[in-house]
Amino acid sequence: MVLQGEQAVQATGRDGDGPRPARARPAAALRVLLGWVLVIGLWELVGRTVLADRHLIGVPSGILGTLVENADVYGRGLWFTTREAMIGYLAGNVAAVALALLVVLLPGLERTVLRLALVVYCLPLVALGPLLRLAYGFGDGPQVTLAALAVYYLTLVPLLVGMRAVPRSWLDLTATYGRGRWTTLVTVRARAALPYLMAGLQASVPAAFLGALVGEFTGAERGIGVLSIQALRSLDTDGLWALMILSAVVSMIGYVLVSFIARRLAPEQPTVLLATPGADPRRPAWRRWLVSAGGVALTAAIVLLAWAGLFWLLDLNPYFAKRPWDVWEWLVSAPTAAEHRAELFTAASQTALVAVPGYFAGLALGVLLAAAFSLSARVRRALTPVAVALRCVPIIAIAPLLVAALGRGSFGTAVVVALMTFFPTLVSCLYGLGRLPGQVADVFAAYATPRTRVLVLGRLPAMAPAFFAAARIAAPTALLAATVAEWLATGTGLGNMMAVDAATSRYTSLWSTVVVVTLMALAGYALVEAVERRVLAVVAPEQSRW
Amino acid sequence: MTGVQTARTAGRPAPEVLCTAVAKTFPGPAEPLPVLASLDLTLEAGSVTALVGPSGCGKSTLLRIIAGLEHPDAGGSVRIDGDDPLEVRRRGELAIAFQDASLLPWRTAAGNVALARRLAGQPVDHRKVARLLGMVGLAGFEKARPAQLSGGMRQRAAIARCLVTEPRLLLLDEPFGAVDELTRRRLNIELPPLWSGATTTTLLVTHSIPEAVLLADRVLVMSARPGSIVADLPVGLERPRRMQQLHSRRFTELVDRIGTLLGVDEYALGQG
Amino acid sequence: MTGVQTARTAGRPAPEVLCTAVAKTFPGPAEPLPVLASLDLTLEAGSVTALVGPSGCGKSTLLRIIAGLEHPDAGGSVRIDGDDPLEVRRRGELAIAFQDASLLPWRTAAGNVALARRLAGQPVDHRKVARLLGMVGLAGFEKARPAQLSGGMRQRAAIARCLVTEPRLLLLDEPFGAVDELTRRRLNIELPPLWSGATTTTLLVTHSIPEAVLLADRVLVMSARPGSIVADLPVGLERPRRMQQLHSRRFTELVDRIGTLLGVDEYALGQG
Amino acid sequence: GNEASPSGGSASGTDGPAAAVTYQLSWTHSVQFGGTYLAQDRGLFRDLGLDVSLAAGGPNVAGDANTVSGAALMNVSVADGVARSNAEGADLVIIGAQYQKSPVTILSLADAPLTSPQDLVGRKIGVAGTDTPGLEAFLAINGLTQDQVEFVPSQYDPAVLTAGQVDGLYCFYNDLPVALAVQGIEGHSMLLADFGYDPMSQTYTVLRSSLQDEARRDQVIRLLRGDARGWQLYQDDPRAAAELAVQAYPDAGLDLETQQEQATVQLDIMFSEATEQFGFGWFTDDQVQENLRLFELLGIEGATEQMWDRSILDEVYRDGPTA
Ligand SMILES: Nc1ncnc2c1ncn2[C@@H]1O[C@H](COP(=O)(O)OP(=O)(O)OP(=O)(O)O)[C@@H](O)[C@H]1O
Ligand SMILES: Nc1ncnc2c1ncn2[C@@H]1O[C@H](COP(=O)(O)OP(=O)(O)OP(=O)(O)O)[C@@H](O)[C@H]1O
Ligand SMILES: [Mg+2]
Ligand SMILES: [Mg+2]
Repeated sequence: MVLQGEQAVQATGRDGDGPRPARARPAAALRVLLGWVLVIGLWELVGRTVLADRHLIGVPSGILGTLVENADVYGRGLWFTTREAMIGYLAGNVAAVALALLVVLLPGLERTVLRLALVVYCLPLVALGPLLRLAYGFGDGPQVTLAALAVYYLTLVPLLVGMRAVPRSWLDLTATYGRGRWTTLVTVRARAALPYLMAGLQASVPAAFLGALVGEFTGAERGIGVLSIQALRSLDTDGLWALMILSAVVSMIGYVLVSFIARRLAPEQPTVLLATPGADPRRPAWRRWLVSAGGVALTAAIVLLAWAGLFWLLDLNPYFAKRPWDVWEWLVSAPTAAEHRAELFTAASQTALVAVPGYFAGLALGVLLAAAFSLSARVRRALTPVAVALRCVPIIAIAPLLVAALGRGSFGTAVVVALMTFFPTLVSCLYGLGRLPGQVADVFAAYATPRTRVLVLGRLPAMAPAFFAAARIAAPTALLAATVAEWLATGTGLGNMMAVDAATSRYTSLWSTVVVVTLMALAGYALVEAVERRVLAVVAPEQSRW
Repeated sequence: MTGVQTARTAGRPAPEVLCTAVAKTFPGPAEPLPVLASLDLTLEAGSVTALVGPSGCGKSTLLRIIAGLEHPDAGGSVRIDGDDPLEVRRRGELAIAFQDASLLPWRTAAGNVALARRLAGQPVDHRKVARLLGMVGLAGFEKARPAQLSGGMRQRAAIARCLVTEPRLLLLDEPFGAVDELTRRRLNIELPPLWSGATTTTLLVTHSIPEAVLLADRVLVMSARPGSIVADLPVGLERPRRMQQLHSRRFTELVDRIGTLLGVDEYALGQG
Repeated sequence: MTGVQTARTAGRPAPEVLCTAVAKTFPGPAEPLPVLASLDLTLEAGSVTALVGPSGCGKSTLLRIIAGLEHPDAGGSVRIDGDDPLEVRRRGELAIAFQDASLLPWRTAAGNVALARRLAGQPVDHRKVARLLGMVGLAGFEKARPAQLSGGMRQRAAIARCLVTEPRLLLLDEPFGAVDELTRRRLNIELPPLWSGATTTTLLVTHSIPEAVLLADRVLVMSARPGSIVADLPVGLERPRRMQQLHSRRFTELVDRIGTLLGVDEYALGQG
Repeated sequence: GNEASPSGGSASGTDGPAAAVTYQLSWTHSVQFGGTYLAQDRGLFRDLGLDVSLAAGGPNVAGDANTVSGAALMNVSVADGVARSNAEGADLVIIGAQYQKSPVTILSLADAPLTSPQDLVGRKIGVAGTDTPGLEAFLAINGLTQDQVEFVPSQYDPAVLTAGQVDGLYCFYNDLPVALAVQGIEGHSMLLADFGYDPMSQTYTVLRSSLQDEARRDQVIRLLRGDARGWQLYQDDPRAAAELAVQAYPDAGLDLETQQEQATVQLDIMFSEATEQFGFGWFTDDQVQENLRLFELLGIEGATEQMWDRSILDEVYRDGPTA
């Protein structure tokens, strides 16, 4: 009863967030402390008994010991990786903002820019890592670049959604004074997009760290990535876990920092975004098809040109850095092309079988967690660290544990894919659930609607744009995650194929596989986009035009 | 949540609302802003009360406090038949029309109205929804989304949403502010039978003094911020009200009196 | 972009607005919804025109079309001194008060008002902003955000925003719909000097017939949807208008006439 | 400076500006490259007029590609890998081999040791996707078929073995077995080389064009010579090399005990009678022939004796088996 009263007031959003009674605080702190003690105690117990000597998990005491013993080495490694991640985070987000500006100022470019951004985001590490190392030589270049690449898409997509999340009347305001896109951007869109931007910035914190970390697998001399390879191969499970915990803690700090800034920056309540459903006259189907086909062709042309042009400019050796025509020959014109295609097709279907269930599982996990977080602050506080940790720990580090828990079957791999995908969805949906307009919240409050019902009837529809932004991000992410899972656990599909290709210098095959992965990601993305258009036309029509 | 709802609320008698020492101070832009001076108020069971007062004097705030959507400052309390407002909301017996229409943008007009019934734990009755939309002049727009409606149409949809649950306590915040004079008068005549009676207690904020007198059993006049009730005028015209009464002495007297209290007189326009 | 703006717009004479064959059909929820029947209309330079008509008849739509925010159906056109509305908007010479205040929630009241000047390419003049806010009764609330204002206060801030740029073409969509009668009358007297004169052409949508007559040189009466202009009544009261005129025969006659045209008569309330 | 260096950039001179070359290692830094570190640390490269940068390898490093693209002058590789690269259009040549015996091994736990190929029958063997062809070839050599053994996809993570997910793990002799030993877990290593699978490993690999260009060939000779000298020092005191590795790469997270253990263990496969007789890094024609036969089994096409070139070793050991 008391709980519900609290909630009804909270729904009005005005004065629900008052400080809790002071006497409750020490008790709550004690409970949290006890909870932690219990969890850690259990963990230690399990590690020392059931799982002893199996080197699947580190135990708290061992981890602590390792941390103390290697304080300076780990500290330095952490600093290196953190620095790479921070620079990459900055660079990636600046790039995202720049791209978003470009799209807002030239809306005609939106589709093309997003597709190109997607292509770059989908480039698998196996192909990209060595390339970057070749391009940069020694140093932090590849780590920073990979961190930036892991980040920019996560910010770009929600940012664009946010830029559109404005009611017609605000756009009318700038239009009244004959102002163009730039002014609208500065006075209206930029501020309105803030919550979505913050969602992107928050989701990309662990991504940046993980990007930098795996970037170190490309032959770096220092950092958490290097240390973890070392720990992994020397069966130093405690060390490995210590490193992963450090990574998680750093990501967590970044995440909390950004969310703190977000809370400071966007205090006003969301308003109702009235916008009429697609007022533009429907163009005939054949014209729509023509336009989208044209767009696809344009994107393809730009990708091919950039591909060939960049390799030529960097003067990359064609032995490793295959050009579009090499792939064409491999897949189409060579006498053995049919075999290659068949091989790729088999692998691609295996991957799809893992990626598709994983995609939906990840999405569902993200949405469900977001819903649970929004219903209960306690759940949020308890699970946020776990979610961040799951996102920033390289899957390679905990693969044996996951396999032990889940097996190598398609269920296990789908779960791995889900674990690697859910985080951006969670963050985006959390912000999306907060987009319930104040006036609508009042309506629910007038009927003392219970939280769960407000969630279903109000928050979920309000979340739709953010959810679909997440769904679009998750499509390529799931595919990439599936390839990693295959490489680690199943030894099948495109992931394994790329690893084997890379190890056996079958670079033409590798690049062809990269092309296939990219095409699959684009196809998945297009499907999601099609569903999104339909749903948002009803639920959030403001999203369907600039 | 729904267990309590099975008894049709319409059958129960209208509640009495008791506000005791209700005051409200907002943290204003610079210093704290006292909006409502301490205020004691009883809305009799089944009565229709109109609240008039200058813009910004705290009328909407008072309505929200009575609905329990805003808490009064410490010491103040609102009881509805002895219950906390939350209880009443939970039973789906309260409806409030906010000053801005606040429809859910992703639902159609009919969907918005039907939603209220679902939220109040009542079975959705599509015929009733359609009938109410028809009464407020939205026949043919059942499937339109809020963005496709004019300002006045949105407001009328919101009124329909309020009435569809047959609430025992009805709070209307300038329900006809955005509709034209003709429609307003039509609604002024056609809707009140839905809410004046033994089953509903109504509090109505309006800027139109004649409307206040026409609709209410009692008109409360509020002072400028910090709002307090400076006059409490029983209307004493018989029900059902008809247009003829508008020309009665009692009516014009009351309108004048309230106008004077509000200071409208010095700008007197049209009447008296 | 700002080059054109250097000449103060207030100095130039008011523009004439010419609507030719303006019709509008919206893709309605089910079938296309004709909202405006073909409509020819001239707003004389420097005149104040009031537009009255039933809710949902297309008044707001017409305003938006005149501002160029909505396109009329093929064949129709709007010219402002021979220019496209877009041109006029670009010069910062047009202002429109929307039916909902549509303030930017993250800006203070003063910030919202000042923004209009920036958007119109005019230097921000804080004294002027403060003076206008004072005129609409928001002194002391300059720093308040929209969420901290009452409905009527928001609307008044929006009016101030419209006036702060001294527009040559002023479009007001029920600017006083959410304010109480007293404030409304005060504003009805105090604000018009800012917009009636040689430099501004004004079109005003209102639901209050007396207000229409009081403020306008000419009252246009619209029919129900699809809207067309069924009467075009010159007011012919001398300016500056004073309260005394409200009791003049001409005034009450006009109010009655419009009431009849709108069909309000059958529900006649208070007047005549 | 390009002006008037006294010796005019003579080919073998130790004076004048040192030539900058990159030497690509096959994995992240560890005592696996202890000899090279010694050469670097003791200034052996510098004495030979080389300014050597050691590029670390890693899970996502294409060593051969770095040499092919010219980013590295020489890399450490493996014969079948080089043959594959060449089949894909590279023109790499093996000019020496640090390991006398392939380090590839099947590691099992001591309480269930896999000691001979026959023991693999019916067992689960963890093997990385990239190594599957190697394991297949090994089975074929020993008259076994693939369906007699269950391949479990895994990476080089010994936890799969300790956790009981596999019975044996395809890995490297001086790597995971050492880690296991240091963790106090007794394991058993079955070197595949002892059962007929012996691809030349840790090969010195360079571009053929580097051997044809006088100046670069000279750099290659100096690099190999310096490296061989380093490994000679290593042979005398592997533990010093381990200490050096830990000290020189403080950020690599190396554990001294493990490094020392590994340093000792890998002596077995790096030094043999052949190295005593001919010098460190030596390989024989028999080995070449054996590798060529192996390539056939592995399905690698187009490799010939041309892939090896002993002239650099000949040059380095012109005066006997010490560099
Ligand atoms: N959330 C809030 N925070 C701060 N001040 C507020 C808040 N809500 C309302 N106010 C202030 O309280 C006063 C009364 O507001 P309220 O909305 O109750 O007025 P009202 O009588 O309904 O006026 P109107 O007729 O214009 O709707 C106003 O001065 C307003 O600035
Ligand atoms: N974007 C739109 N899409 C579809 N229909 C619309 C749209 N905008 C307005 N309409 C319809 O056009 C008609 C006229 O709307 P408009 O807002 O112009 O009315 P109005 O005369 O201003 O009414 P009110 O006095 O209630 O504000 C209404 O029936 C409305 O349903
Ligand atoms: Mg109000
Ligand atoms: Mg309107």
